Amino acid sequence: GRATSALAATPKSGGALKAAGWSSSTADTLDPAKASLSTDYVRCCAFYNRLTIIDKDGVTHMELAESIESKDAQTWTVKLKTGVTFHDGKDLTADDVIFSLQRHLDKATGSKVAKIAAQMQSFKAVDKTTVEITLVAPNADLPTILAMHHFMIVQNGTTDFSKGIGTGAFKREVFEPGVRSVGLRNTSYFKDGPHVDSFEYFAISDDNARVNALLSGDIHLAATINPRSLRMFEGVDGFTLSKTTSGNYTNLNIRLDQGFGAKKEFVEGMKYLVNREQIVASALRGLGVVGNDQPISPANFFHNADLKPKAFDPDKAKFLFDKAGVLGETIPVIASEAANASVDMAMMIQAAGAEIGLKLDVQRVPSDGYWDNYWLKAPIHFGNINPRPTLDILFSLLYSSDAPWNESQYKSPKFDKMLLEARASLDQDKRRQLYAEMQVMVADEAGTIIPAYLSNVDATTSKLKGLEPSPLGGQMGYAFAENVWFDA
Amino acid sequence: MAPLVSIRNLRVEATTDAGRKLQIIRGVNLDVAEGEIVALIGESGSGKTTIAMTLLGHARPGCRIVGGEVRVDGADMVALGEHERAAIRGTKVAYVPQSAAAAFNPAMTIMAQVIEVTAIHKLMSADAARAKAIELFKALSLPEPETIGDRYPHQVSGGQLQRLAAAMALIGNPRVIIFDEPTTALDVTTQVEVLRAFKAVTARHGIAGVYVSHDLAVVAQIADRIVVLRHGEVQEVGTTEQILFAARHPYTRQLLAAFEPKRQDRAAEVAADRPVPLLEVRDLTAGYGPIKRDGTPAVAAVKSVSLSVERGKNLGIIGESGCGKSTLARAIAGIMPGYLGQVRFNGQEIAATAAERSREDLKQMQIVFQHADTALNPAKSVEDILGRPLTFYHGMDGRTRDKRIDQLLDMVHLPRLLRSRRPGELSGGQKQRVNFARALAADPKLIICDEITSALDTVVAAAIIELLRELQRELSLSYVFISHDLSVVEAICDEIVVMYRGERVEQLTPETLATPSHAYTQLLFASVPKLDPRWLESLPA
Amino acid sequence: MNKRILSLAANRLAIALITLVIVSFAVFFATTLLPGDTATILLGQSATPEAVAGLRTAMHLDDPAILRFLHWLMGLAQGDLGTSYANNMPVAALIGGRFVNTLKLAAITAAIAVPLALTLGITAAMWRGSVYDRAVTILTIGIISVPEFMIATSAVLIFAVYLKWLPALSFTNEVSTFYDILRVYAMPVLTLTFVVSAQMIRMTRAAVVETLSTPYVEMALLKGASRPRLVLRHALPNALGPIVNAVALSLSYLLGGVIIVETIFNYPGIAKLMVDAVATRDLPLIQTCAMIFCLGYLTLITLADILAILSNPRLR
Amino acid sequence: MKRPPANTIAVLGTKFRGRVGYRVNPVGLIGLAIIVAWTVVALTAPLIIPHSVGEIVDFDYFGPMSRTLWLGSDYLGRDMLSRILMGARYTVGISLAAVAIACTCGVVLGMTAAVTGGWVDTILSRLLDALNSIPSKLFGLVVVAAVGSSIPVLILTLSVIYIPGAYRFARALAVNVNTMDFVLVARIRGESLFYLIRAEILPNILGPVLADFGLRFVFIVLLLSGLSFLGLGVQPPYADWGALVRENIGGLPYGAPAVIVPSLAIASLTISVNLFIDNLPAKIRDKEEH
Ligand SMILES: Nc1ncnc2c1ncn2[C@@H]1O[C@H](COP(=O)(O)OP(=O)(O)OP(=O)(O)O)[C@@H](O)[C@H]1O
Ligand SMILES: Nc1ncnc2c1ncn2[C@@H]1O[C@H](COP(=O)(O)OP(=O)(O)OP(=O)(O)O)[C@@H](O)[C@H]1O
Ligand SMILES: [Mg+2]
Ligand SMILES: [Mg+2]
Repeated sequence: GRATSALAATPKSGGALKAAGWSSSTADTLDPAKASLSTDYVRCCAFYNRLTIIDKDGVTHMELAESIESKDAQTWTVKLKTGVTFHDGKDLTADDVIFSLQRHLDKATGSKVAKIAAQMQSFKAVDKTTVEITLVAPNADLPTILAMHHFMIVQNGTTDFSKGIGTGAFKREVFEPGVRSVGLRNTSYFKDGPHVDSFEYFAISDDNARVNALLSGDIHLAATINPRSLRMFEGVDGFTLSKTTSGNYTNLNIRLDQGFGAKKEFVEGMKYLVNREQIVASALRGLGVVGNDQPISPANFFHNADLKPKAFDPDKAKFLFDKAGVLGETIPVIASEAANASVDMAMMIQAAGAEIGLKLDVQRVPSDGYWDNYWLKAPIHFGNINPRPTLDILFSLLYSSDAPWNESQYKSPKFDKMLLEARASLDQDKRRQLYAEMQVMVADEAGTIIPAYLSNVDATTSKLKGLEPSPLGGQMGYAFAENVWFDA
Repeated sequence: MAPLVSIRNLRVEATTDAGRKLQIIRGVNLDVAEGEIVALIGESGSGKTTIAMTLLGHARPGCRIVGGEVRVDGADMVALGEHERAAIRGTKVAYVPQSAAAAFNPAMTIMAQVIEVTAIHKLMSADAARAKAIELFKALSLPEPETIGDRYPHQVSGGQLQRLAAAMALIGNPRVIIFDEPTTALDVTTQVEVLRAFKAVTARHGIAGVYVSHDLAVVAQIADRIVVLRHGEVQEVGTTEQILFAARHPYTRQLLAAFEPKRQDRAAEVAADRPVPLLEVRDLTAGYGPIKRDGTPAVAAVKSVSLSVERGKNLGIIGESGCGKSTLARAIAGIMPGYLGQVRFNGQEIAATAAERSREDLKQMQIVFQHADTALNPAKSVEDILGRPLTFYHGMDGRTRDKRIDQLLDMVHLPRLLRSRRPGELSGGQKQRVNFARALAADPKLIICDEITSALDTVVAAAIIELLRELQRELSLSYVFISHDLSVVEAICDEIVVMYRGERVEQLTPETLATPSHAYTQLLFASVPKLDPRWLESLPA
Repeated sequence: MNKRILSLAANRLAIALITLVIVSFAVFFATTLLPGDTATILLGQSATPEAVAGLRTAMHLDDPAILRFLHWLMGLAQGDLGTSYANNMPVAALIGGRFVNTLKLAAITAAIAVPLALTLGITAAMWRGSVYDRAVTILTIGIISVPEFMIATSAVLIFAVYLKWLPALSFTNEVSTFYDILRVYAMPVLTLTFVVSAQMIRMTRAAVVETLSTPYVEMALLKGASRPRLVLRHALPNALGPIVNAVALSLSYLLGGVIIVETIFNYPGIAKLMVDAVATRDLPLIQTCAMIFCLGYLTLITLADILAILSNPRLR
Repeated sequence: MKRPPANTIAVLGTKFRGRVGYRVNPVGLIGLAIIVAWTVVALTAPLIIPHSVGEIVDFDYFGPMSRTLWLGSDYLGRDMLSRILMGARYTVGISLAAVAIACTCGVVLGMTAAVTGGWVDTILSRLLDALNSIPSKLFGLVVVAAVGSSIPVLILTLSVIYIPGAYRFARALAVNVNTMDFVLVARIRGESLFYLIRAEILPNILGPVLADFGLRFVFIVLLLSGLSFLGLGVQPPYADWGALVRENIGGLPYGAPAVIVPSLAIASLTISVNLFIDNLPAKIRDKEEH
């Protein structure tokens, strides 16, 4: 059956939950700052908590925090809930929060969000359960930012993260990097739940094997089902699929500062050469939403619905290529398994190009080292961007002139100015207006072609209840473990 | 009473790789009664081995029994199924192979192979079998009978191996034994012992035997009846006396006439004006096993032997089986890993190993290995085997080479049709001649011949001897001639070295041949069999 | 003889050690040739130059690679395998359990595949040219022509998904009874048996066929030896050299090459560990895995070489 | 024990004998025919494919065999027939080239080591052992990183990965032959190393060496797809057969022709190569006519 999600019912207690993600390695970590794979997020969600959390409608709620408030969007006061204890029995205090947040500023930590954390200028423990955070510049999004998985709260002074001591729903029982982890129910959890007695999580990187393991009953949840495996569930009872479109996308980047990308017509032509509907239909098998070359997905509050995707128009593309004088030349395009579905997309664009005489030389390179060696570097290549909680983060990460990941080397002073203006403003309407305009700018001027936002499908046995889609990503924003239960 | 063995109208065919059929045996009949020994003699390549093998219901690869029946104790070996046949082999009929060198498994100890028959047919316990084997070794005059079985086949001499092969056949107490040239590699003294042993065993158990041999004198001692074979057909059958003294068939007479090669007075030809000998060996010590600190090998098979060969003259080396003749030859040819002493060739000292010798030296000195079976590459045709030295030394190719190959084949009395065959498709004597022809192809100055006539019938052997002489006359070749056949040595050699237990005990000339001084030599000459059926019995035991 | 074998083995052992050092250098240079280092890879997409520099300093990656390598090598000499760059755990702890798993899987597979393959190879040679022989050839080649992942996936589909006889995954941590072992190992072992047998079957057959046409086998036949005896006692010892080499090469695959089986059955072995280590440029881990594979391989081929030498008295 | 060549062969043989001088075996002939057929396909593929390999012709995926798409469609909805025909180019061409290089080098080196012995043997053996000890994935990655990716590089990489194996077998076989007297005879004739290995050793180990060649061919066909996925060699939209199986493996549960047919293509080629090798035509030595 393909029912999307089970109706909320009274959760039942008990059962040993086994679930499989799609990738893990020896680099698996229980250090939230270093978490990089979905499996890391899942484990962190099971063992730790954040100050805030985002619900399925994209609304920010408090988790460990009682409240987060600011008058000027620059100095924020965080009040913690009381009676929260770590797995080792110690109480949660302001020092733990400060330690957890300050870590990201230390280069040695190797934090994935060091750049975002850098705006937090100073921390102050007002009392045992109150922290004051001062930002470099005003940012109205701070509560949302703190909902990121990397800002999970760990115990003050932790050096060995493999113990996984947090405030989370499960206590670490086993943690073998690249193999599996097991958590047992935290009986003194400050929230309701968890419902299951234990939670075992590991990764099965082979798409078919993951589905087969679910079908054969070895696991209860298989994350990120390959669209082509969906047929396996047709006509089989006892399984539920849960689809999320959260804003993850694979994009074609044409660097505007070098090679063919320096020709404006070429970049524009490429945007008309991409058959977005076909990519969604064939490469993604319907598990995606057509995109319009800007990173803000329809799931986002600020998404500009008026900005329509460019139509597939080979004639117009040919005209533009002719003008750019690139027809007949061999144009290398780098793709890799590392960027989800990029090889398929590349081949489809290549085939479309071949029809009008554009020679695209698709080079599939190893996923090993891709981000380091090709991404951002090759003149024409694919990227893959995970959802971010705020639009500001996305734009400052990817499109401002000084953005660290400016994939197409898009530089626009006007855009930079608008970004700062929107960030500091607490006026939602104004922000919405600015962001809408910026989306149009990115779609028309940048060299990043975003043909579609990818959907994620997780499959579970129908006995597993309580799994709901989340804008933060699949597996209920990776936090399913404490929310699901077995229905007899 | 029906004869124990009866062959009726046997026909064996070989199929060439082109699918052409060759008749090898063309309707042969043969009977052997219980306790009787029938000798098969005849031209090399006439089908003796082939007939012998059919008695075990077997035809060589590439050959097939296409007609007739072979009854052994009532059972038709041709028609029997695989299992029944296997049950008979080794117990009722046993085979002493012509080439012991090829018949032993290189990876098994000799003892394991000798007593294997008893294990296959569950005749006795392993210990009993081993004891029996040691008895047989003793009876066959093998050295160190208690331990020789622990060696591997490549660690014993040619003659030793041949006797071991005989022991392997005798151990199962078969009712019929086929001896395929079982004494070719034996010196005459040992041969006497072995023949006695054969006679004793066969007589004691009433064993019937088929004895294939070229040595008419040996045949005279052992056979009750003789069958003369040529071109796969029986020429004449008769009792030993009849055939030896009253042969009717012209071919039989030819064989008999060739029995004693004519000595030739060669004194006149000797060119005395060459003071430098062609080959000079001084104090040569060689052997096997790890080299000790003083440079001598652990087992010295040749001890301090010196000899010299004048240009255009021949040196014979005779001696007991296992006395180190082949080892000496190999050392001279540069294929023993190390030795002490000096070898001078053409007046110059040459390196100890072939790898360090010049190509010219290698060409000038050729060695013909004792075991033709292992010295011929089984994957190459006769043509390729003979053609290679022609190309390599003389740069011949195309038609000149073809012509020369034909000439060589003619010289050693092999049909030209054989050129396309592989060694596996040749008879023992044919292989031996190919092996020899290869040495001739090099046009050397010196040929070291290690038993080159042992597998040849008297007619062909005589022809080969004649060839040797002819070549010597024309090209002033020299030979080092290792042989057990004293008459041949006598016929061709100017000087004869007698070896005993690795040492040179005496040097003789044809003139002094009649009066040897060393006791062993005296025994040796006394042991040369005579064409007289009663000679063996007349010898003092 | 025993002395000879001992000195041979000692000699080979010494040479194997040298080979081991060569390999560790080769692997080291190979690793340094790969672009990117642990810091950039751990940081992945977020690897900005400052972040990388910071992490590098923190992880002591700033020392020249060769120094770190030599340091690791010295540690190794003292039995210390070093610390993983990727997660700061001792390499020994990371490898321990997984290595045991790999050995278990390899041992079980070998115990089944080797006798099976030798039997098939030998019998095919025994009846060469027969329908049986042809069938064995076609089946072996047919089976290894099917990619390993397809065999494994098919097995899972059939035995786990449709028939529900076996679990789709091999949870080694849940094995307690013999029945569990059967259930857990059935499919991985089946897959690997398919993969590694072919080489042994084909080479055994070829080598035995070659020796079956020798005169000493013919002689044994004339002694009344049965076909099995001919093949086992006479042909086989003379064909042992190539056969043991085939076995050694096939088995060495079981140590480091079972990545696909490990992935599909979620079996925690060291092949996947090595892949991970390469992906994160985790030098100590790469080196240790490489050393383990190399050691396993060298042990196997040294054994093979010694057996081959023993089987031919002329080589002793 | 040793059988005479089967009589069916002889019959065929007599027919051909006059003209060809080779004895051919029907089984070998079938093998050869299939190899030749695939080679022809490989050569003419661009001319005969019904659709371009990258073109999406089916809205569905893993489509069944049909009148329009004879072999169904692949995971993207591309024509499988075209992809397999084009795939023949890579699988047949690259694999044959690689296996030829690997086996030639391996066998020549192996025989050389066996014949020369001593330190040459020791050094060669240890070097190749060392080479074999380096995991092939690491090796592949290094090659991509160091020399980049192209078909010749791919072929060489495949060969290098498989040389040590071929070497081991050849050496193991050759050391046994090397102890035989006939090799000694050739040695004391003063023959060169090259002649010894070519004319004395090789003919006596040819059977197993060819069997090894056949196997190695299969391994290479399979490894090829693995290396393509590392980014070495065959680049999209083209794919060798192994890569076709791999990219369409998701179709296995549905029994899609997209995964079955390339597997069959691989099997047909590898089995043919092996049958042909097992039944190579033999030059007829016996030239006499009746
Ligand atoms: N496979 C074969 N193909 C063709 N001819 C063969 C084959 N095997 C044997 N012959 C021929 O059959 C004939 C008989 O061989 P056989 O070994 O029986 O001779 P023989 O009498 O024992 O000779 P010798 O005294 O030299 O040992 C020989 O001329 C040989 O060339
Ligand atoms: N590889 C070996 N290892 C040890 N001993 C050996 C080896 N080869 C031969 N021998 C022994 O060396 C001695 C001399 O052997 P050789 O072959 O020179 O004898 P031969 O005089 O040629 O005898 P035959 O006339 O029987 O051929 C024999 O006693 C033999 O057993
Ligand atoms: Mg004979
Ligand atoms: Mg001798």
